[in-house]
Amino acid sequence: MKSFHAIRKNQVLLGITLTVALVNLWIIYQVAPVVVEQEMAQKIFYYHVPLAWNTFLAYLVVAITGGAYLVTNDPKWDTWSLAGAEVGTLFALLILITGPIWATPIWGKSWSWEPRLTTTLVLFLIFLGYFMIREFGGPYERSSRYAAAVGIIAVIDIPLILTAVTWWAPEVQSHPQMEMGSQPASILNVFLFSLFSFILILVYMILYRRHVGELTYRRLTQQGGANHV
Amino acid sequence: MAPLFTADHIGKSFHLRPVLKDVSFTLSAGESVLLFGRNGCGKTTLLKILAAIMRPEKGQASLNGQALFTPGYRWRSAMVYLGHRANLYPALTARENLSLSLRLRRQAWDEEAFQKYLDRYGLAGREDEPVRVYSEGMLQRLGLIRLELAAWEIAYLDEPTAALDVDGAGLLAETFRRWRSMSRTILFTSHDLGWGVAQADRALLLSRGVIADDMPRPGEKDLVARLGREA
Amino acid sequence: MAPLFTADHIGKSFHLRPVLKDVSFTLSAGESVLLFGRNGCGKTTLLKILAAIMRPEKGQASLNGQALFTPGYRWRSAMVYLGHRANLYPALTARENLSLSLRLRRQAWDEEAFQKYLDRYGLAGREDEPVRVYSEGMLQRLGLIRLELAAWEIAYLDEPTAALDVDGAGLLAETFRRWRSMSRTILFTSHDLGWGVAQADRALLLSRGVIADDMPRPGEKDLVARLGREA
Amino acid sequence: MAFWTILVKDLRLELRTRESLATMVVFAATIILLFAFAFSAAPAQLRSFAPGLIWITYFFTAVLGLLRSFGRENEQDAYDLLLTAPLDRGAIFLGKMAAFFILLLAAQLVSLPFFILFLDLPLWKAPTAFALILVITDLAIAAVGTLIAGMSLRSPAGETLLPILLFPLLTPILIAATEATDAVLAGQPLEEWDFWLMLLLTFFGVFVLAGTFIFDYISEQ
Amino acid sequence: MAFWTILVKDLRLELRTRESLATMVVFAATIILLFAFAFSAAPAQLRSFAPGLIWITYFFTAVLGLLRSFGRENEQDAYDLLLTAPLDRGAIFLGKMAAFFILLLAAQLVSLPFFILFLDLPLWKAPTAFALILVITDLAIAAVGTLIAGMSLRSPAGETLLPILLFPLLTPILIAATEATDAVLAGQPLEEWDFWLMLLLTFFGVFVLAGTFIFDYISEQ
Ligand code: HEM
Ligand SMILES: Nc1ncnc2c1ncn2[C@@H]1O[C@H](COP(=O)(O)OP(=O)(O)OP(=O)(O)O)[C@@H](O)[C@H]1O
Ligand SMILES: Nc1ncnc2c1ncn2[C@@H]1O[C@H](COP(=O)(O)OP(=O)(O)OP(=O)(O)O)[C@@H](O)[C@H]1O
Ligand SMILES: [Mg+2]
Ligand SMILES: [Mg+2]
Repeated sequence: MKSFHAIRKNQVLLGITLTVALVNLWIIYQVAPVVVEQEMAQKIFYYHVPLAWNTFLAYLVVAITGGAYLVTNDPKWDTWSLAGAEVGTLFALLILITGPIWATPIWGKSWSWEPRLTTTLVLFLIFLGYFMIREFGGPYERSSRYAAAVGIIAVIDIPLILTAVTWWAPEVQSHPQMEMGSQPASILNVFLFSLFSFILILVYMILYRRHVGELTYRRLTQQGGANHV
Repeated sequence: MAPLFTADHIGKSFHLRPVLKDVSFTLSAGESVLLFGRNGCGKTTLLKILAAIMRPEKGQASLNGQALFTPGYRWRSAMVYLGHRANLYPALTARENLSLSLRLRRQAWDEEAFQKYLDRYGLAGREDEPVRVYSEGMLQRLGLIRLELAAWEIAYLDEPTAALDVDGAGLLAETFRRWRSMSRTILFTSHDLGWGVAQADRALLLSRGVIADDMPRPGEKDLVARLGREA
Repeated sequence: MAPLFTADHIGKSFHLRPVLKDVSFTLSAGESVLLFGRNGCGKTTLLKILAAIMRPEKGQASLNGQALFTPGYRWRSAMVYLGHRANLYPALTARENLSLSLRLRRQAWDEEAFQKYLDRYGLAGREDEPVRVYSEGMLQRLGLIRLELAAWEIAYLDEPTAALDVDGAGLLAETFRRWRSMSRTILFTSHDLGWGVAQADRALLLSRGVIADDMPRPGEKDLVARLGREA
Repeated sequence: MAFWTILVKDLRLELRTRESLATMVVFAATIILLFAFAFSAAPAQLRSFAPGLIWITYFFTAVLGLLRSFGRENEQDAYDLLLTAPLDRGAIFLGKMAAFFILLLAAQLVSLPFFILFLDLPLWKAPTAFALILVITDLAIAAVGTLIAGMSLRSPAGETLLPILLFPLLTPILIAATEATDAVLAGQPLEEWDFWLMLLLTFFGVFVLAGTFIFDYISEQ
Repeated sequence: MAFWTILVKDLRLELRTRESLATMVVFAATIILLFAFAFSAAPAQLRSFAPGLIWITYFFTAVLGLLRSFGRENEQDAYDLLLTAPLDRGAIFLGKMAAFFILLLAAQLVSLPFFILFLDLPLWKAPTAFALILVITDLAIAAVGTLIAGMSLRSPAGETLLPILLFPLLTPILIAATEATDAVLAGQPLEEWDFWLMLLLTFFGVFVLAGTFIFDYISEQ
């Protein structure tokens, strides 16, 4: 099997992704309006929110391909799941990093036990559990099935977690819940472009990771299996 | 006549290392078949897959024309399994364990049959002790009573004689005969090849992940010689 | 010549129900003795007592004139035990398990011997896998390698052939011969009486809590007949 | 049918050995005693922490109970009896869930007097409200816990995997239970906190559904 | 000698599965998250409960650790290997105790940063004092825990016996630790709370002595 970047379409994808990401960076820095009270700190918004939405997207991939894996037992779906989970968790980590960066100047502290923040952390921890069960859940054939189940459970958990937030005692809410649709066009357009850029990045990363996963799978199969640990 | 049971291209790996590569065979109704092979060749793995305790990576099997390994559960109602270890709850008594196993199969409790088999298998008077205190052989005997009480068409037994004394092995031989006369099908493993061939119509050799040989009515010597050649 | 090993009036009950009532026998150096009896007669219990895993209610034993069951520990250094289950840590590799067992006995690790026995027992190449993934027979083989590497004068083996294939049983027979030629003493149980008598100088029948018979150089038929009379 | 068989079996196993209940109750009592000591300095503040204390205690209790519930299945490979039986594996999940629910509730009821006595909580002022929270939360815990335990305790590192997978999934449940208990202790009427109950019920419903369908795929080795 | 062999074996078993450290970290993180939530209402008051929270967490960690430590011995009757070996059974006790002590301490050290970060505890203000408490308490927990677990987990009713015997015995230890930690956090000098340390040391001493001598009698079935 060819390496990922030896394939033409992937080169094109990488080119487009990189270009869009750079343009996105420039737009956010130069074009996006500066929100008065927040100054430059607000610009992290264009990273923070697309990262969050893309995390959910990645985890959706995990659940859907996980379900397909359970039903078909076809390892191809498992490589998709694993790719989605790794990229998604990386993105989740980035939310957990960009959030506090933003919070430090705005709230004066980098963390608070506030519903949205906590639930995001919970999601991140669920996926740490996901990787642990892959690692320690027995031979690959079994642990990958367990992982698929955890992926599905995690995703049905996401809407519950997110809606729970709106019910929460309002006095402890400090994380903004603005309607993206009601934003001025100058902000909305930049946001949408950034979202597009991050979707490209997500797609590229998942494809790449999946490719590597498949290579590993084939190599192990050819060499007659992995070492037992 | 169409075979009762068919296994097709069953494959199973652990950590991508194949243990069963491509296992295919058929069984006819009323047949008693010995599955034999060297230590670690995959006999237990195969029986566990057929009994739905392990999931194969590939392959199908069918019983009475009904596909196994499918999401439903009806395909499991015609089979029983007796593993290496007794598949009993140590804290429950013999009676409770067996009545549980019958209830799981939607069968009614038959006290008379229970007492009869207790007696036959030499456990009379100990049916109300928790099986935690049973010796290895007693556990194995109780496992056999579980099979005696259940209604089934095909049984998978993993080394059923391993813990039995001479009497027990004789008893089991008789039981096998009775089961076969009821045209029940038996797939069993045993390292006691002498005992095994005496109870078997056929012997299947499992080696290198495939059924390497299918020997009708073999003698013990044949099996030993065949195993030797496989080394 | 004074016997190497003496057991005197050993008794053991569970919940006041006696399993061993009064077990007495002697073993000479270099003897290989088969302990046989029906399922549940107390063979495992007796071996566990001798190996200091269980505590008898009464009775003594001595090895080389040294009393067993005493508070110290030196009396345990001349003996090894291989039980029904393999006495290994599933999470450790074969190598780690065996090196642990040697260190517990204050013996040095001998890589060459280890490799030799791995080879002989057909486990070569799998010594660095955790034994959790071993099959029953492989576990038993590894247990035997443990005994091969250890230094001892008397071994208690509980059904050592139960999980072994034909090859394995042959290998063990050879090993028994080797051990006896080193004038090591072996006390073992086996339900495979044919195999058992072939390896034994004597057979002890355990029945109703006592040594009911002591048969020098018996044939398989003798044992079966004797067992039948005991019923 | 199969559901009942498994439920009865689990309860009988428990009655026979009484080990889960003993573990859970003694554990809860010990924690409560510790709390009583830890907070002896500031009894006045205790009230505001009480809901959290109660549910933290019950969480740990639940993990211990789950460990036993599935530990018993592994001892003599008894679980294989359930797996080979002709029954829907969803019924195994439901039966074990129901049995665990009953045990958890029993353990809590037994340890409740300790809370009331040692921590001086006026739970008896709104018994029905609190009972409602207890039952509904336990249903949710049992559903999530049985599903997770059913898969983690079948793998070698099970005992460590269980709390790690379980705690994050249980956090929302803990929060809901804590908030509802808080409201009850503050004397608020049901309308003020019924959304927490709805959340818990949703969790329960979703996980029962998920468990019933997924359990077949994760039961086999 | 035998002591070292058993110590090393237990540590290796723990490291082998590689699960230990990773799981401990995640475990600690989730527990602290639970606390943060359960008590989110009053973060300012949290400080006064911190000692209790810390030790309740560690208590749970210890129980899980003990269950694993002896659970592993029973899996394939591996414990028989130790029992039949020519070594003083006191060494089995000491070796398993030492290994358990090290693991417990490691688990605590790993989770400590989370306590400091998320619950905002100024433990780093008196690092030596706190370290002292940690080490001495863990010694006491390890001694009591290993003795009781070693005796109860060999009997069929073991899982019932363990909590019933262990938890009450651990309670005084945990109370002492909580009180001492409280004093440290309140900035009191050593003289004010060395009483608790002495109590813990006494526990440790008594149980090590008892264990070393009794273990031979309780090891056999
Ligand atoms: C400190 C850690 C933080 C975390 C873990 C976090 C997490 C998240 C997550 C998961 C989302 C997506 C969910 C959604 O769209 O409803 C989100 C959206 C958002 N975050 Fe954060 N956030 C953090 C801090 C902040 C801060 C400090 C601000 C600004 C003051 C902020 C502003 C926003 C905004 C404006 C959105 C979009 C909300 C919407 O679409 O309704 N976040 N955040
Ligand atoms: N959980 C597992 N993980 C990895 N490998 C395994 C696992 N279970 C079994 N194996 C491997 O699969 C092979 C077959 O094992 P199996 O138990 O089926 O053998 P067997 O034919 O029953 O042997 P025996 O005659 O010794 O009982 C062995 O090499 C074993 O090491
Ligand atoms: N822990 C225990 N509690 C109560 N009774 C026990 C216990 N262990 C063994 N027994 C009883 O002691 C008797 C002897 O058991 P033991 O395991 O020694 O038999 P055995 O001769 O090894 O049998 P087998 O041939 O089946 O292995 C049996 O009747 C058994 O029920
Ligand atoms: Mg086998
Ligand atoms: Mg025995």
